[in-house]
Formats: sequence, C-alpha cells, structure tokens
Amino acid sequence: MDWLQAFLPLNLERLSVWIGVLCTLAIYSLLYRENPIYRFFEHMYIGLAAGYSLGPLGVDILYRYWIEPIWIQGYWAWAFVVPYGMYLYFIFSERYGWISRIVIGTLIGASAGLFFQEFSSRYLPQLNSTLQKPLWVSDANPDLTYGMIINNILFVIILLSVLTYFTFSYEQRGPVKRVAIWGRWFLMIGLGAIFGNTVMARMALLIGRIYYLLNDWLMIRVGGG
Amino acid sequence: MGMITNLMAQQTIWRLPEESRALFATLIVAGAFVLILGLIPVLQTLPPRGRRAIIVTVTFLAGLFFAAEFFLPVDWTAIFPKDDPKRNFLTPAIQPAQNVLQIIGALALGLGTFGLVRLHLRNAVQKRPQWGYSIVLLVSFVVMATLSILNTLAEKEIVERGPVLERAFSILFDYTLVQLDAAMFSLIAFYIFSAAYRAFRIRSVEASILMFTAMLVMIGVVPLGAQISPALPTIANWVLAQLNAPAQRAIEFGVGIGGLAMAIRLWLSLERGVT
Amino acid sequence: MLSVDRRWLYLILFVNIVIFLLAPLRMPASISPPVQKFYDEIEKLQPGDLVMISSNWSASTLAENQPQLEAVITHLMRKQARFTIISIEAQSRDISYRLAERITKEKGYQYGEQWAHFGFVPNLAVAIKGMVTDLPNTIKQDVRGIEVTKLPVVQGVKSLSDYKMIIDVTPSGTVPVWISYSPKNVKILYCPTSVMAAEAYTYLDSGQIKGMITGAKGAQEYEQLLGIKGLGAPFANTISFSHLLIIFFILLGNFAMLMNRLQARREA
Amino acid sequence: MSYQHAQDNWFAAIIIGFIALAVLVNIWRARRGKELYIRRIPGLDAIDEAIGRSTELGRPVTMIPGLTDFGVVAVQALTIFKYITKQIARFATPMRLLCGNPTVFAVAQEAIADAYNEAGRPDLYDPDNVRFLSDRQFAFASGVAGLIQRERVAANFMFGEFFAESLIFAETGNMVGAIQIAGTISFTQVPFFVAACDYTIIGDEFYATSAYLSREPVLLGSLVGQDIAKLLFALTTLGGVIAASIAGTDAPIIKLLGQPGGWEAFWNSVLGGGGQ
Repeated sequence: MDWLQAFLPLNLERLSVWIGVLCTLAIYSLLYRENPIYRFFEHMYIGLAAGYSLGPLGVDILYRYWIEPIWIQGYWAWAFVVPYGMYLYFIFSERYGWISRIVIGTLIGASAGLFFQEFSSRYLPQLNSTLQKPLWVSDANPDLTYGMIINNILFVIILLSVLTYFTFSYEQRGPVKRVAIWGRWFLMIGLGAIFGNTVMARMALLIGRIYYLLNDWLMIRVGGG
Repeated sequence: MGMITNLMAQQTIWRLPEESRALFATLIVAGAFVLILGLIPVLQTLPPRGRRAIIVTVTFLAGLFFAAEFFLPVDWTAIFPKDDPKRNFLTPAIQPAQNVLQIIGALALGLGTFGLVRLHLRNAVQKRPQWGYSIVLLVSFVVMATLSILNTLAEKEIVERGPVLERAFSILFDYTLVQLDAAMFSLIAFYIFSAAYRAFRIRSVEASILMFTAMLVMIGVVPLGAQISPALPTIANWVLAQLNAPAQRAIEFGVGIGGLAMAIRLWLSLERGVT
Repeated sequence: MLSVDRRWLYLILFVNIVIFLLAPLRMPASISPPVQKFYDEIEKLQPGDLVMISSNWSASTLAENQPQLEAVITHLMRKQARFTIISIEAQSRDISYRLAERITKEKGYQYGEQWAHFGFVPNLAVAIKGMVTDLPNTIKQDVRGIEVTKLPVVQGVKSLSDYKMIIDVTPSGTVPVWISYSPKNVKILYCPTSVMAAEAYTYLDSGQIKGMITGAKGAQEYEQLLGIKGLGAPFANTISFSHLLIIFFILLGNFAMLMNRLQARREA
Repeated sequence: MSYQHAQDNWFAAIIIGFIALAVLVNIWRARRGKELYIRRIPGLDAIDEAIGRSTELGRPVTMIPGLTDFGVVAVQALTIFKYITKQIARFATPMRLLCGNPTVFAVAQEAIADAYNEAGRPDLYDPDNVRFLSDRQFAFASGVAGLIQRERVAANFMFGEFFAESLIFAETGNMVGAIQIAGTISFTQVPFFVAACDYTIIGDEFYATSAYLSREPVLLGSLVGQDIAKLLFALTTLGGVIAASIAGTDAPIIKLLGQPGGWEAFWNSVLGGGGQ
C-alpha cells in the first residue's frame, strides 16, 4: 500500500495538507447547514485571526512608531501619544465615557481633513478623463474613428443619465424622470456586466480549492495527463 | 525629508541625551501618563457644553491640519529661494501625524481584542449556552497571539527565532489560517451560483437587463465563448468597457460629492452624527 | 424547480468542477495578441540571460497563477535562461519555491547555477529601489540561507539593470510598483488574474508592459504555444463549463417560472 | 495622476470650494426654515417593516458596517445604524452590530450607547451586542455567517464599504429568510447585493440615507448642495467634451479641468509661458 503510506499524514508536509483539507471541508460544511464542526472551526478561525493581528498590527506598530522613537532615538515628545490614545479605553465607563470622544473627535476630524486630498486624487482625474471624449471628428483630433465617436457619445449619454438618477432634492418629473429611468437601466447593464465578469474569478477560486483537494490530498492527476 | 531630520537632530531640545537615554525615556513616559491621565479629573469638572466644545475644537483642529497641508501653496521659492518647492511648512508633519493615527489604531485594536476576549471569557465563566466554543476561541487566541508577538519581536531581533517558534507559527499561520482564508473565499463561488439562479428572472425590465448582460459577459469572457462565436468576447469587452464604465463613473462622482459634503459636515461638527 | 433546495445546486457545481478537472478534455484556444507578444519576448532571450520572476500569489488564486508560473518557467528553461524568483510575503515564497523546485528538477535545472529563489521582501518598492542600486546587499541571502554573492547564478550581478526581463505573476496591484521603480532597460511582462487584467491594458498600450498572460485562460493559450500539457487547459475548460452550468440553470429557472405562470393563467 | 497638494492644479481648490459653498449655503437656508424636498428611496421605507418583523418574531437584527478603515464612510454607516437602533430601542428588539475594524468598533460602542440613551432606554444597552469579530476579511465573514445562521436573524442591515465578502453575508442572510437592506458605495459589490437582498441602496443614496431617515434640515440642505455639485460635474463634462471636440483632447483648457499640473499648462499657454 504505497499510496496509503504516502496519503496518510505521517510527515510534516502531509500533515500540513491534512490540516488544510480539514479546514476546507469544515468551512464547506456550512453549505449544508450550520453545524458543530463549522462552529468549532469558526471560533478557532476568529481566535487565530485575532491573535495573529496583535503581532503585525499591535506590537509592531507600537514598537516602530512609539517605543523606538522614544527609547532608542530619544524623541521624547512621542511619550504623550499613547496616554492620549488611551482615552479611547474609557469607552466602557458610564461616567468617563465622554472622554473617549475626544480621541474619536480627533479621528473623525483627521478623516474629514484627509478627504480633500482623496477627493482630488480619486475623482478629479476621473472627471478629466471623461472630458477626453470628443463627440465629432474634427482636425483637432485627427486619430479619431467613427467607432470611437459612437462610443464617446454613448459614454456621455450614459454618464449624464445615471447622474440624473442620483439626484435627490427635487421631484423627478416629465423628461427628467424619463432620463432617470434610462439612467437606472444603464446602471443595470453595468451591474450585470460586473456580475458576469466576477463569476470567472470566483469559479477560479473554487477550482483552485478543488484542485488542492484532488491533487495535493487525494493525489489524483488533474487534466487526464 | 533628510533636511528635516537633520534639522530635528540638531535641535537637541527635542531629543534626550544619549547617556542613560532609556532611563530618561522611561521617566518621561511615566510623567506623560501621569500628566495626561491626571487631566481627566479636571476635564470631568466641565459642564456638558464645555465638554462638547472641547470635542468640537479637537475635531476641527485635527481636520484643519490635514486640510491646510493640502490647500496651502507649496511653492514659496519666490519669497524663500532655498525652500523645497514641493512642500509647505506643514508637509514634514504629515508623516508623524499619520504615525499618531497608526498608534491610535493599534490601541483601538487592543480595545477590540479586549471586547472580543471579554465576551468569550464571560461566556465561558458563566457557562452560557455553547460556552465550549468560546474556550476554543480563547485557546486559539492565546496560542496564536503569543506566537505572533514572538514572531514580530523575532523580526526585530529582540528575541531569538528558534525552530520551535518557526515550526509552530508556520503550522498555525500558513497551514491553518491561510487555508481557512482560501476556503472561506472560495465559498463565494457556490453563493454566486445560487444567487444568480434565484435572482436572474425575467420579472421586470430591470431584472431582465441585469440577467441578459450578466449572461452575455459570463459566456463572453471564457474560452468557450470565443469558440461559439469570435464576436462574443468582443461584445463582452465592449459592454464592460463602454457601457459599464460610464455608469460606474457616474456613481463614483455621486459618491465622491456625497463623501465631500459629509467630510465638511463632520469637520465643522454640523451634524449630530456619532459624536 | 422554482423552490429547489440550494444545496442541490452546490452539489451540482462541485461535481461539475471535479468532472471537468479530471476529464482528459482539451479544447483548442485562440491565441490573443498579449499572450503572443509575451511568447515572442521570451523567444528573443539568449541562453544565459537573466530573468527576475516576481511571484506574489498564494493558495487563493492558485487556479489562475500556478499554470502561468509553470508555463513561464518551462519556457525560460527551454531557452536556457537563468532566473531568480522573489516574493512579497512568506506564503507566496513557500508556494513558488516548492513549485519551481519541482519543475526544475524534472528538467535537471540546477539550483544556484541556473536559478535561485531570493525569499521574500516585505516592502516591494523599497526592495526594488535597493536592488537597482545594490542587489547583493538588498537581498543578502537566498531562501536556503546562502549568501547572494556566493550564488553562481547571479555571479557578478550588481544591479537589477543587469537583468533582461521582469515577469510579475500576481493577483494584486504589484505591477505599477515594478513599472515605477525598475530600470528602464529591463522589460516587464505581466501575469495577472482575470480581474486585474482589465486595468493593465493601458500599460500594454503604452508599452510599459511587453506582454500579458491573463488568468487560466491566458495560461491555456501559452501552453498551446509551447506545446505542453499544463494545468491552464483543464482549469480554463472547467471555468468555461461552470459558466455554462450557471447559464443553463438561469435559463431553467426562467423556463420553470414561465411554465408556472402559464399554468396559473390557465387555472384562472 | 494624483494630487499631493491643491497646488498641483488649483482647479481642485476651486471646485472643492464651490461644492463646500453650495453645501454650506443650503444648510444655512435649511436651518432658517426653508422647506426642503427629498425624493423617495424605496429601500429605506422598508427599514421599519424589517424592524417590525424582527420584533414580531423576537429574533435579532444584525447591522454590518463593512470592512472599511475608519473614515467618512464608516461614520456615515454608523450614523445610519444609530438611527436604526433608536427605532429598535422603542420595541426592545435584540440587535447585533458586527465590526471588522477595531476603530469602527470603538466609535460604534459610543454611537449605540448614545442611541439607547436618546431613545430613553439606556437599560437596554448591552456593550456585548456591539462586537468586534476580526479585522481579517474572511475570518470576519465566517463569524458573521455563523452568527446569522445560529441566531436566525430576522433583519440584516449592511451599510458601508464592502468587498468580496459581501455575497457571503447576503446569501447567508437570504438562507435564513431575513429581510435584507444593503447600502454601499462599492460599485463592484452592488450586483451581489441586488441579487441577494430585498432592497439595495446604491452609490450616494448611501449618503442621502441619513437625511432621508432623520429629515434633519442640515442634512436635507446638504443634499441640495450635493445636487448642485452634480450639476456642476455634468456641465463640466458637457462643456469639456465639446471643448475637446473643437480644440482637441490635448488642449490646455482640458488639462486645466482636473488634470494634475493642468493649471500651469493652461496659464503658460494663455500668457505665452510668462505665467507662474
């Protein structure tokens, strides 16, 4: 029974495969119904993930941005940051709870202030690239073909009608309403396209997992080759 | 950046002396704790309006810093010829400010982890229903936290990375956690199937449009589509690039503007949202 | 049919994938221009030319990236090119190292002489900048703990600009980093997953990327160009047929719904 | 193609200034008592129905603010959940708010405690109902999926920024027959919510949600400002494509409208290189 000998988790490499397979099957058991095995792995998963984060996201950050600057480089002003951040920990106290809001206010203010750059970087170049879509052939744009013109006109029409649908502060009536309905239909085309395009990536994930089960665990050659 | 750090290095007032630096650092940190936490009884004497004023001010100042850094001109060479024309006087402070936010984030992680552990400890101690699973969670948490922290310290060469640590970490992280990630991620393939089967029906104009585009793209992007008709991949790509892109962009514009308005309201504490 | 238990759907999908993975079915693929360009670029390599492979995928995207990496390494070995692999985290290091070791052993390619694995670097941008100025000091040692300066495969190599080509096999946005920081004389080839490919066409147009293999489908085309039997073909076929299955069931569901409606109308 | 500072193209500062002005002026008008209209958003009318069903069945309501880092999106999500919690508090319906980011978790604790206070039921607030599960994407997803199935939730609200895990939440919720309302700014996840949820709030309807639910003048006024900003974007697009058709896509005026570096290119061409 050479196959069995190779199949069983008798060395570390095989053991790793067996653990991976066990995890996979336990998670897949959720597809049948929620059950004790899934529950066991779910709790283990969350425990492991929570424990893991403490290394790179807790200790590493505190060491790099707080301990090292103070104790090793000697920049003492950093000393105040952690006690200030610790105001957050008053959150569970009824009497002192409001203190944590000072830190929360800092975070909210910072994310609001940062949004100006994000808005500029993320949306203005998009606005600009929308403008580079000429609607007719002219000497100014010699490389343009009629196919591109049609695409450009479509692009602008769809953009404007979807934008119309997403207005809120007035009652959409008459022609505006009709444009908004068209906008919603165009939106559905976009959503359908994204759905169809994502299916492939998700199937590839599952195929990868099943390949792992077949090839790494059961040691069956895939593709009949 | 180099110039700034040099400047900072020269200003010894911001740096502790090299001699017995560890001792001074410990003292200063202890002092900072006493000072900042000692402020609490003082803050506590404030009436509700004063408390609100403090929160509003802090929010505004934090926002002002990042906003000012972004909006202020960077090119001052007309007045100060030696200035770097790519930054203004606030730019050097951006990285430290980001580090402060990172530190607060790390402390929040502590808070979140505390909440998680407290819930499951209570479950276990009070023997609430299903408390066994809470034990599973706590045990895997403690083991993994120990290994992960040791691993991080080993990366910084503070502790030795022995073969036991390496082996154990690899079993729990690479062989278990990563496998669980992959399994959970691939679950979506099943769900995408059942969702499509259930939702894609010719019920209304909208639902039909959604269904037909999804099917068209689905068949167009796989090799089989090209076998059926060479036009299919072209059409699918055209739908993705020419019909999907403008709809997506319109939504992006709306989201950007909505976010901007929200940011302004939050910055100026104009809405009674979460604080 | 309308209220079918979804668990049947799950089972059917699972069985469908298993069957098409095991079936010795190979449908011909039409070669797309980016894949052809990719192939032509590697064909231009001379024996002994040095290639850097950046491999950043792990278990999740195995079905798309593994056939790509296998096909690429096979082609490089056929051209007798030397290559080194680098990753950005531990899992992709392990998986690419194991894979490369297996493939090279089959063809008798020598570790250290003809190829090596540089392990992983936590910050790609910093690492690339470092490799451009001083490669041995940036990498220091390979995955087996041998000092880079003692590896015959990169003997005398000072900088990334001594390489002929960079091949990025990845499910994440690493290619803009390679484009931004690597030397201008080194060509970049790209093996993305299907989702990431759409964003890369601009780089392809501008020539910043010289060729692209997209997901399992691209790998299938590449295998056909090489004339080998790899995993790309079965994976791509299985994806095709799972799409077909979903479409079939959507149509079935609609058919059942129409039947129900007809019946209801008749009864009324 | 990104902005480090507004000076990369002062157009950014101008357009942000204009939007800010439109928003602030309309907030001011609304505060002075101007009646403002907001169009119907069907999904949001269903929130009360979903809460009602939860109350009837005595099964919990779940709220998921997505996996985003703390920021503007997360604050908006929590604002919506705060409103929902106030409704819930009136009927003493059980609730679970599940977080995938520790900072969001901290702020959520405050917001939910507040909501119960404002509803006059501080006794119902239990910190254990606001939970941080994991900041690891699929560990979070597994926890949420498990909880939804075990507690057989009757209503599931998902608001915020979502990634691939969206469908795991939505399909599991669908499996247990929960009424599901999702609102997200992540365009790529909208199709999955549309397929698996009862109602989907798309794009910046997400930002309109709190105005719709609370009808607070400040928020309604802000919406008017946002619509004006959208009109501005639409006009820029129209004007821009016409300009590009006449003058070419490389024309300085096109670069001025949003491209980093476009400001200088424009003034250099106008002033013959004499501009700064």
